[in-house]
Amino acid sequence: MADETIILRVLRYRPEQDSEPTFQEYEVPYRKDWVVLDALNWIKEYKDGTLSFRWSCRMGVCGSCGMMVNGRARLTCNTFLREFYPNPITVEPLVNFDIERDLVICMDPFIEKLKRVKPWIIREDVKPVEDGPYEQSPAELYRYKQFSMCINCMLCYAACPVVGLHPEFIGPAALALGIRYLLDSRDQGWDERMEEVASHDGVWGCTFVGECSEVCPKHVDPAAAIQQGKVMATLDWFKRLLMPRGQR
Amino acid sequence: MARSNEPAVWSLFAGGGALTALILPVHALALTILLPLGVIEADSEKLVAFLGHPLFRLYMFVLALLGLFHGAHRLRFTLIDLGLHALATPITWLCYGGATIGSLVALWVAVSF
Amino acid sequence: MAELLKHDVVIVGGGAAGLRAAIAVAERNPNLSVAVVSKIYPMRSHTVSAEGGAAAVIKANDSFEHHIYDTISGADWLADQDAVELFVHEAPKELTLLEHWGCPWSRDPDGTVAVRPFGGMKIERTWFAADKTGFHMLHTLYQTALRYVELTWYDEWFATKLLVDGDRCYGVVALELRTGAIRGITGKAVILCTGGAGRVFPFTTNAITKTGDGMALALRAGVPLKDMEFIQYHPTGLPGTGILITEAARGEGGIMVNKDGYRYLQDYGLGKPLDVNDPRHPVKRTMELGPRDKLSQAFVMEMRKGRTLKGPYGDYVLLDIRHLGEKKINEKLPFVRELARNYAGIDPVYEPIPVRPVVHYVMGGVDTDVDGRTVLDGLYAAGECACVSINGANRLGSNSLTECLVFGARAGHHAAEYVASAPDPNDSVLQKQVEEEAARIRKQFLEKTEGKERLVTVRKDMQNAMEDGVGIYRTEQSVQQALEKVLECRERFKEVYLDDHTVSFNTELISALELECMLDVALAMCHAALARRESRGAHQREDHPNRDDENFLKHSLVVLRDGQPKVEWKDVVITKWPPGERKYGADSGLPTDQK
Amino acid sequence: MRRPYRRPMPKTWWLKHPHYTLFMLRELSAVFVIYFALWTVCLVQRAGQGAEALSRFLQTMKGPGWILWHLIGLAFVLLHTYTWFATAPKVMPVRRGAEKVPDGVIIAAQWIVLLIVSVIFVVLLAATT
Repeated sequence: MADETIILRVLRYRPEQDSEPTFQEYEVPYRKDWVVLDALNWIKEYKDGTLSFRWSCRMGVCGSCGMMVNGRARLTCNTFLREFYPNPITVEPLVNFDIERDLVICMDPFIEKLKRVKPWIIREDVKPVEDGPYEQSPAELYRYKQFSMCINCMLCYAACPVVGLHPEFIGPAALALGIRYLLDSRDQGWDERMEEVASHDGVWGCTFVGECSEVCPKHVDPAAAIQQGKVMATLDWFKRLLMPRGQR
Repeated sequence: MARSNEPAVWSLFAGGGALTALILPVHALALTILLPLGVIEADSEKLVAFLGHPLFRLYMFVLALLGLFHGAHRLRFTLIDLGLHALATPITWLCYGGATIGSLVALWVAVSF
Repeated sequence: MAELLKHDVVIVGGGAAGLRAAIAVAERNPNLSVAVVSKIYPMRSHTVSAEGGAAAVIKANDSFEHHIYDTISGADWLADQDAVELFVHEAPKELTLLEHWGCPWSRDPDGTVAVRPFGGMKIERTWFAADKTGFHMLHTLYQTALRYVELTWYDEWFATKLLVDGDRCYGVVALELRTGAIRGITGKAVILCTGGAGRVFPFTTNAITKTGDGMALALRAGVPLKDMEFIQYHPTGLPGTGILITEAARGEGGIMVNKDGYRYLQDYGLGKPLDVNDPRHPVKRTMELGPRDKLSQAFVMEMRKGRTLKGPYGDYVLLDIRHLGEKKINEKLPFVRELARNYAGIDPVYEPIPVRPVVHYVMGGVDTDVDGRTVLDGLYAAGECACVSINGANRLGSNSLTECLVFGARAGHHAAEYVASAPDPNDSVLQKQVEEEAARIRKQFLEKTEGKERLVTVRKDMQNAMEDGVGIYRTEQSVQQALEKVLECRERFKEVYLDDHTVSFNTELISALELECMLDVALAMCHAALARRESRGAHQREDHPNRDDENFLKHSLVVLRDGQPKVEWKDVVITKWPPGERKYGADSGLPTDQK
Repeated sequence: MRRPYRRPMPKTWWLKHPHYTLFMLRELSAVFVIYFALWTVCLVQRAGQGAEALSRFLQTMKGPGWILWHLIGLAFVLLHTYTWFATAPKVMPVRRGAEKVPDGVIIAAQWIVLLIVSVIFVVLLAATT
């Protein structure tokens, strides 16, 4: 039992010495309650300290350990070895992102996209803090709650072919977040935010492959958010068409 | 970034998608398979009257308009996604242009019956 | 020679405290340039893992007085009462601000913010966003912070040293992970918001990142660490992984039983249990809603009596929430269900959850006043890495998220004022320090050609020494042993040889720098634990089992004098609440007609 | 130093996973939607030329090649219907207060409507001819 092992094929890329990524195989002890991240840590601690990857909370909420496991975008902290044993496991960095090193991807484009949807409450009138919280009924909360659950793990970007084909596409997580704020009863930033959400790079870039929602570990369902965003953008477009400026 | 005018075509796409999802299965089965095979027996004259009924002609036109725009919209994105990103603009013109021409032909057929 | 990266205020850490401080500076003075230096992307910060909620008085049945008393008695009277009073008064404002910024607080049917009870509370006052409160707060703060153009984000930069010129702090030396560049990031004020140090122990709820970096940086700069002997064990972590099962599970009515199905907490001065179907259950400040230190200590006693269950990851007891029913669990505790299913392999709707105490929080930290100021001008600290102190000997659940906001904001505001009058730094002095630090890191790690120690073995030995010697119960002898082992680990650390000698995203180097910090923090913990010869809150000395207000109603301060750690003392601020006996259960002064 | 590596997106990306392939097939259903729409225009146009022209047209359509082609088309149309109905609850979620109406209910409701519409279509066709 203790001697059982499993093979991890890990994509390596060290910018200081490699011209392109190559696979490296590691034999790792197999434990039923180990996740892929445990195996990677075992490699790093005992076999090869040069293997680089991100991780933090190891409980599926910080969103930093997303990788391609056997071709699927997964959080490695809740992907168990037992799902694959005794077959080898292939671990690669998330696709549709540049590789910084080994399993570490470059997050800059994602952060830029996040900013584009203005993920903050926009108010025309700011309520003084002394006047207490806004009221929001449970029903109003549930309108956007699901879309606020995104942990920015970016698995959806790796799953979305549109992100790969058109890097300028704002993408599932950021759009879902933009729509989360559009649906928030406390927000008044509709016009401002719609400029991005309803742009060509926004919801209209989506062809509804739907894979983003399949891989989402938090059931945010960004595909649903984006389709609802299309409906919202369409109603808005007709409203603007029918009503003269300034009277909306 | 500016808002896109995509809603103009997307609403036709969505309308077409909903209409065709609902009606095309029975439409295709009955008219393109069962009718020619004679499973649904039809007298030619009566059939002409049925197909020429203003309501059917209206239906034909709506189906053509929405169906063509639905199809054109999907075709446009599929072609681009298959690697023709560079040709996005001509593809867009071609797809919606085709749908517009098709719809006009349908309108002409419907009106000139 | 690389130019200094110049700003007005440098914030180290991108969790709740750091982001709140950043926003505070930007709001107070939009002309200031603020650097947010974080070793991970801010939304990965450990705030994200906080589950249960954040405390603030908001409901009509509550009062500031109650919150203050709960906090002070929970702290076993070691909290500074002026700080607690101020904290309690500012708490509602801060949580309201979060609400204005979009935090999806759970709501009552009338649209007001909902609250739930937590351990050690007389009245329920914990605001929550289901059981992902920390996650929602962190993302709300991060997203809100993104709108401020005054902020410059140094994401994935690891601060290795404070820049000090004369008697003032002027920034940090930081290593950019992706390039390996070591640069000086300067400002006239530095706010440390680097979080706790749970990773000093082997079994913790804490993320890998919680390695006490800010505490170590301050200690090395001559700033004292306060009350480092107080380590909070959370009573309900999953065996093996240490993943946290929130106190909210008990707040909603979950019960704890031993191997006989017996609610053992009744044997430990925590009151008498009510039937779970009794409408008055759960009773506040009683049984499962006692404070964390008492519950964790009760576990050890049960274990010694042989009444716990045995598992592959040690002894455990059971947290049972089955009687809440699937609907309530899904609505109020969805994350608990998700975590139990994923990592314990059980569905809490149908089976009780195996749990055991797990290192969760460091009550101690960088010694600050209520404005986050340290003894070093220009250096501030807030959040878990600081010790104001409001947590004393035992922090109450759901006070820490609020603490991050209240004191993050205060530190930010004060720093914004301070930089206006502080003298400019001498750039060449700072530049020299940056070069020295860069050279040290290169020499000690990257250019080293031999060494016989592996990082992981030193770290594990340190962690096990701390668990064995400075755990829930300690003695002079056990702490002394831990101290010797930690000192030995510090020696062995010099012999560590890394596999990775490259510069681009060298995570092994970061692990080494983190271990270096942890060794310093562990040392401080041992010294403080040795010096406090009494039992109070989370510090239980079996050789000194009673609280000793005469000699130890004081904060311990560990400070480096000539490189050697020394323990000094500082009086606790007592204003209106004279030290009394901590009472939980029926005699806790609880109204009997609770709803 | 930094030297980020960009991995190219293969042209055959849609063969990499069954979900992507299914997506491509779904999109290709559009070809048949277009086809059936145009076919219907032709049908009406023939009907406009009189009963005989219509009969000839239908006679041609009886050929096994045509029937097979239409059967394939029908399969794609059904794929379109299936996927379209499945996505409706995502695009237009229905809420009753804080509760979301389960996806299954919305999907089932659409199939019931389809059934009713289909029956009406066939009855009208059969009854008037």
